[in-house]
Amino acid sequence: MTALTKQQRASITLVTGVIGADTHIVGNRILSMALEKEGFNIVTLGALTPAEDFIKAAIETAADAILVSSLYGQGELDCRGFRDMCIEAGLDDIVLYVGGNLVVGKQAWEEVETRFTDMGFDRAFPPGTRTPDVVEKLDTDFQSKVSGTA
Amino acid sequence: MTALTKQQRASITLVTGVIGADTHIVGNRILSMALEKEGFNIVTLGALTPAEDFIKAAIETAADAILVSSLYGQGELDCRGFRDMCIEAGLDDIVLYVGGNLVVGKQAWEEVETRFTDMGFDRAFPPGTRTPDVVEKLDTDFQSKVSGTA
Amino acid sequence: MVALPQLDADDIPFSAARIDVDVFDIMRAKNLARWPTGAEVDIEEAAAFHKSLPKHKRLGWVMRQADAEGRCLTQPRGGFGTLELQKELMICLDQQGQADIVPTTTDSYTRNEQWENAARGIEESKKAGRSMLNGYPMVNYGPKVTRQLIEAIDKPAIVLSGTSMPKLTCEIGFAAGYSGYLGSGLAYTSSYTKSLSIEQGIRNYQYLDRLAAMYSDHGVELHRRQPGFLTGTNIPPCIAILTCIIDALLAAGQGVKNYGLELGQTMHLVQDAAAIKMARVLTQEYLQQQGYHDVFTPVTSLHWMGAWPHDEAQCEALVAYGGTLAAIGGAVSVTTKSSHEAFGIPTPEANAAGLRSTRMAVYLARQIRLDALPEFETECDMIAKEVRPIMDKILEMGDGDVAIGTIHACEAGVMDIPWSPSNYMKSRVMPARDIDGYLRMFDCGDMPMDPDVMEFHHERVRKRAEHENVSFDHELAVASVYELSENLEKLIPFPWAEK
Amino acid sequence: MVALPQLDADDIPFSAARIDVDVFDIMRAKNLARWPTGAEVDIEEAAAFHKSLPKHKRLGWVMRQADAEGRCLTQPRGGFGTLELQKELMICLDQQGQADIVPTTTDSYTRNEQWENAARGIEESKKAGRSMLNGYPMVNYGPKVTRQLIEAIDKPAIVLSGTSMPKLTCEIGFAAGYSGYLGSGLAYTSSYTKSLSIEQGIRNYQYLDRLAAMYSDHGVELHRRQPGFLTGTNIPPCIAILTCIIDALLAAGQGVKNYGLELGQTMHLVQDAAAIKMARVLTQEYLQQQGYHDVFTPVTSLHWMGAWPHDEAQCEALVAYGGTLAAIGGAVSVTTKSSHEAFGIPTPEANAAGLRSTRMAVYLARQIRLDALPEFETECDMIAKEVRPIMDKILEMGDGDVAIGTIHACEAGVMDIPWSPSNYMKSRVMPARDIDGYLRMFDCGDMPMDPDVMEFHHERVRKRAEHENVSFDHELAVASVYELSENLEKLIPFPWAEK
Ligand code: B12
Ligand code: B12
Repeated sequence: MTALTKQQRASITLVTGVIGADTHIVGNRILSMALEKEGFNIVTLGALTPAEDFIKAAIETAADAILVSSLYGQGELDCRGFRDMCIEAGLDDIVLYVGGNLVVGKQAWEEVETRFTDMGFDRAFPPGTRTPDVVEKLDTDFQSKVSGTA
Repeated sequence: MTALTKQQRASITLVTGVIGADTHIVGNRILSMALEKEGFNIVTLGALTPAEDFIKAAIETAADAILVSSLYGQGELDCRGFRDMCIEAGLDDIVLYVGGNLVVGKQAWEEVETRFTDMGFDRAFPPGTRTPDVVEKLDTDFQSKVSGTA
Repeated sequence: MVALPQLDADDIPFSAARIDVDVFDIMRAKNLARWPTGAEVDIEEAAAFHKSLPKHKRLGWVMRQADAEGRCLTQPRGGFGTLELQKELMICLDQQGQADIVPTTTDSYTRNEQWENAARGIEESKKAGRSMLNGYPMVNYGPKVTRQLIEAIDKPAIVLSGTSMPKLTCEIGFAAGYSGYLGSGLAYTSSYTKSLSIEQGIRNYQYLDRLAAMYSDHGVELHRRQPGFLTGTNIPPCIAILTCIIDALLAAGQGVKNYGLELGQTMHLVQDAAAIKMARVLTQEYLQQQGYHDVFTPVTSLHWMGAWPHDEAQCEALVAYGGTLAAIGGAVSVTTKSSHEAFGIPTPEANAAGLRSTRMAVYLARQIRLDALPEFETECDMIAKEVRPIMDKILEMGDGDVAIGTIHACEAGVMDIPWSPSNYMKSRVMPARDIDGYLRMFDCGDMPMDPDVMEFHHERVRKRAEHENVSFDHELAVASVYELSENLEKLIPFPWAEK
Repeated sequence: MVALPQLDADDIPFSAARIDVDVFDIMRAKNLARWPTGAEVDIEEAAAFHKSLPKHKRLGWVMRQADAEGRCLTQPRGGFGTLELQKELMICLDQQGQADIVPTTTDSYTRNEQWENAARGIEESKKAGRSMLNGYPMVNYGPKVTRQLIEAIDKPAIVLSGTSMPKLTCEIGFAAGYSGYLGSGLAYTSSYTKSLSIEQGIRNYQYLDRLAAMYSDHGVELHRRQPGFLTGTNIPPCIAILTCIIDALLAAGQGVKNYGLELGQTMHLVQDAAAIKMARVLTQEYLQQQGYHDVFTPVTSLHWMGAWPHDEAQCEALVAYGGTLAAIGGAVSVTTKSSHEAFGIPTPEANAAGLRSTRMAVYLARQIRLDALPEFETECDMIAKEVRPIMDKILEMGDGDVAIGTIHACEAGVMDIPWSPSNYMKSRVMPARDIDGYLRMFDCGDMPMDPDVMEFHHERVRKRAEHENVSFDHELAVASVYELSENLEKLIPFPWAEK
């Protein structure tokens, strides 16, 4: 797999935000800034964003992926049914990432990951994820889309 | 069980020392000082005392008990056969205590204790033992001797 | 400056003035009616209960006594989603952790007054057998049930509810027997909310402070406390202290006399000691200036509030050093974290271990003080030079009314906060660490900082950029967010091995 | 003073003079013949091996470089009874622990030259599948096999062999490729032995130092180091420093140029910083006075060497603070412990965690120094006032020969050490902590301390006795032995609860 060029990334629109009643904006803002710098087209919703607002924004901007942050521990409650809401809204194929401190307390990451992929997220990212890792995964997941359009 | 009086304790002779190539004298010295203050008759052999010297001293002073300290981790090697040596020397009934950091590393105390009582020690004392606990055990173990002579 | 238009919230004009008792009664009645448990609140009964507690379970007294005796008390954070879990937790923190002050953190639904969601969280937690909420849903349980928590411990208890909407939670908490409450209008609204106006946040806390003063009228001195740690992310002392002063003036306006100031640690021994000293000095300076001569303002120092490393051994150093910084800095209490910080809410045991490690560090700090160190004195002077011009400007922008001045100042970026989620803050100020590990302002945004001061900040941060051979730009601020969470291989590699 | 009668050991008169090369060759031949592996030692081959190592694996260079760059390196302790276990341990400390200097602690049989017992220990360890020895039996394995340990790591390695009989171990260690060796004649003999005379101990270390100097002649600068921590039990700085000076003079006499000074931490931030500074200043003062102008004497600070608490959380604070004390004190390296300390030799993982926690603390200490703090200056002056009269007296007692003076001084109690197991030390000096947590002398025994100095010590300790409402007697010294190992309920209980 090779990294995408900035030009290729410009055709990819990502919606970012922090879900639920969660105020932890720092990581989400740094992530958004970094992805923008790497060439992606970013729509930032900021902290304290209800699930519906992510979907509305994704529709409005014809986004390719939604990147949900959840840090405060209640993500497990907030993210339930997120994939279903996407499908209901006609976003059947949208790529869904979730990252942060997704559950309450220190739990085994493998279990947490499964819990979120079972919920319909394409990828879940553990606490401490750095931005280059996210870029790499996006490049991988959008390889086909970009080469398809190339 | 009631505590012995200082007068009763004066009839009890205890040999103390640190066994083997072990230089840790501090706890042993504090223990010896404390037992002396509480009325026991103490024979101190100090640090770096070979097993044979304990037994020699016990015979010479007609001691009632030997209190072996071992801190440096090699006590398990140094204390092997200590009870047999006592028996060979005719000290069949002498009370044997051992205390300190008896083995190498942090091991479950129950196991360590059994290892040393199996070797023939009447009591083994874990790291961090304070002197009043030792006095209490001595008083208990010599209750009958003292009331016998009373 | 023109006065702001009168908002409809509670139908009184917005200002720093004390809420009239008759108006307040109406406000309370409306507030308590918002959720069934509100009906259980009876301030007479509650005051009697507080008075029935031994002194050492009343935080107002405990903070004054600790200050008088030169102690540094320990306090953790902690909240779980059900009464049973919360009780176990508090007993563990009291006994196993030897906490001097026992907390109850509320969950984020409660903080956002989403009590239906909180109810769902309680059910889910019971079903899952583990907490699905990040705190205790105090409003849902109500004061009567919650009082069991106060009775389960032998220390004073404090409500930790990071919210701009504390109005019902504080009624429930005080009625239950909590004698401390953390939170304030400017600090929390700027750091914990997105679309709530600063004005509304201040109004909500004026309610809380007015309520605390009402307890005083009933003979119960509660401890109110200001969360000057803000967004927890590289807050330079001057910014924290500005919010301390503002929120303290607002609280004093409502009649509060026992008002703690919280500062997140910068993790620099000298800077933290200077910040702790100057927070109290400068807050008192403005309180006196505004005519409040009898407000007690002890300082609480908080374990590192930014991102933590993922290595527990590294975290242990942050925990222990946090005790050192608080005690040597002369803080009256320290709020602790644990080696689980980067992963999630700690288990009661990990939380208790963090408390004990901190407590030992406090013991080891003895009575050491840095007051006579020239570097400390320089730092104190620097903080004063940073704070005074801005604070004076804020008061000026409100024609002497700190509430109104604050709103204008936030709008204009005169008062600003780094990494704020709020739509009402510019959040243009950008801190970064300097060559010596001090937190400085790389960019002060629109804050009217003295040019000499900024010159100094820039010079120090530039030194760092040169030393690290990176360019002098915003990336320094981002790197400073990550810094203390980096692994040791990055922070101090073995210096000489061939690559 | 009359010269001591000439002992038969190695047939040369006892003095501080350098051992003649021809005599030394004979001594070495005799020494190496004591155990089969001695025959494997070939100094030419060994020197070539040392030179083949990259600079960063040579401790002589690493200590100089760290000092020049103002770093505080980390080093653990660690030894297990078999080659395999030892290799695993060293790799773990190097990689997982990120140790800058990797140790090999020898077992106590080796230290006492009981190589048959050590051989039995190796067998028993292999059988039991766990280490039955408290260290690595280096002599039994010999230099060729032991070199595998040097090759397994990417850091410099040091031999830690608390013994007064290092003669064969040092030959093996240096030949294997160790570039550092901890130990000295006065310090170890007074603290690790009972019936060996100080004179014999000094002779044995003169051998070691002479050997190190011989490596210099072969172009290899080894790092020698003095264990000024002594019995680890409440050693006041002046006593540690006196032994540093004496042993440094003895080493310099044999031609050593790279000589580290180790100080156990007192656990008081100001006292430790003062001790670290003054150890170097005063040692240099006497080295210069005696005509040694080019001896490099970096200071190593050691984590608390007295009794540790049985609560791992409390220990974590001692570990982290140990990093803080060393770094703020300006030590060139810090020797670490772990949260297992009170229980037994740590697992490799616990040892590595202690290293990382310390390393993080070193990072957090930044470049903070206390030099300009008046309390620090006072303490430095006090140390100088304590050390000089006694050191001058010791030299006088030897008519200028430090070796002979030391023997007389120990006999007379002019040089004394607390809690010593040695029959050759009076061990009448009794330290105790004072009201502020400084280590003071409750009783200076027969050490010729300045009356003003003792007045000061007594006054401070008396203040503590008054504060704790106990009598001013030897029990204060015993309580001070236990102090830092007490549980927190005893050290700082919640102050106000009803009993
Ligand atoms: C001080 C100390 C030293 C000093 C000793 C000074 C001296 N000459 O006495 C010095 C620095 C010289 C030293 C050297 C070594 N030490 Co050391 N040392 C310690 C330390 C830190 C404190 C010991 C102490 O004085 N405690 C205070 C006294 C009051 O308590 P105590 O000794 O436990 O004694 C009390 C009780 O145990 C009990 N007790 C003791 N004996 C007995 C006997 C009976 C019958 C009873 C009833 C009760 C009892 O009563 C006493 C009074 O309350 C301990 C770790 C710790 N505990 O924190 C390590 C420790 C004992 N040392 C250890 C080791 C390995 C060594 C060395 C081999 C290696 C090294 N680190 O250099 C050398 C050994 C040299 C040798 N040949 O013996 C290990 C032992 C490991 C193990 N068992 O697994 C320990 C546990 C540290 C560790 N975790 O690695 N050490
Ligand atoms: C700073 C902080 C705060 C600040 C937040 C300021 C702000 N407005 O942003 C303040 C002080 C306000 C705060 C408040 C609270 N906090 Co907080 N906070 C932290 C802390 C210390 C650092 C977070 C941070 O900024 N990290 C730095 C950034 C750069 O990293 P990041 O956020 O992890 O983001 C990176 C990655 O995770 C990843 N990433 C993030 N999102 C996504 C999404 C996708 C799709 C991908 C691919 C990657 C990705 O990329 C980012 C960049 O590298 C963490 C603990 C920690 N990590 O050390 C606790 C922590 C997150 N907080 C926690 C809690 C509980 C709270 C509170 C509920 C209670 C309290 N302590 O007061 C309140 C919550 C209020 C609310 N309603 O949300 C808990 C969460 C518990 C859990 N999950 O079990 C934590 C883990 C602390 C703990 N151990 O208890 N907090």
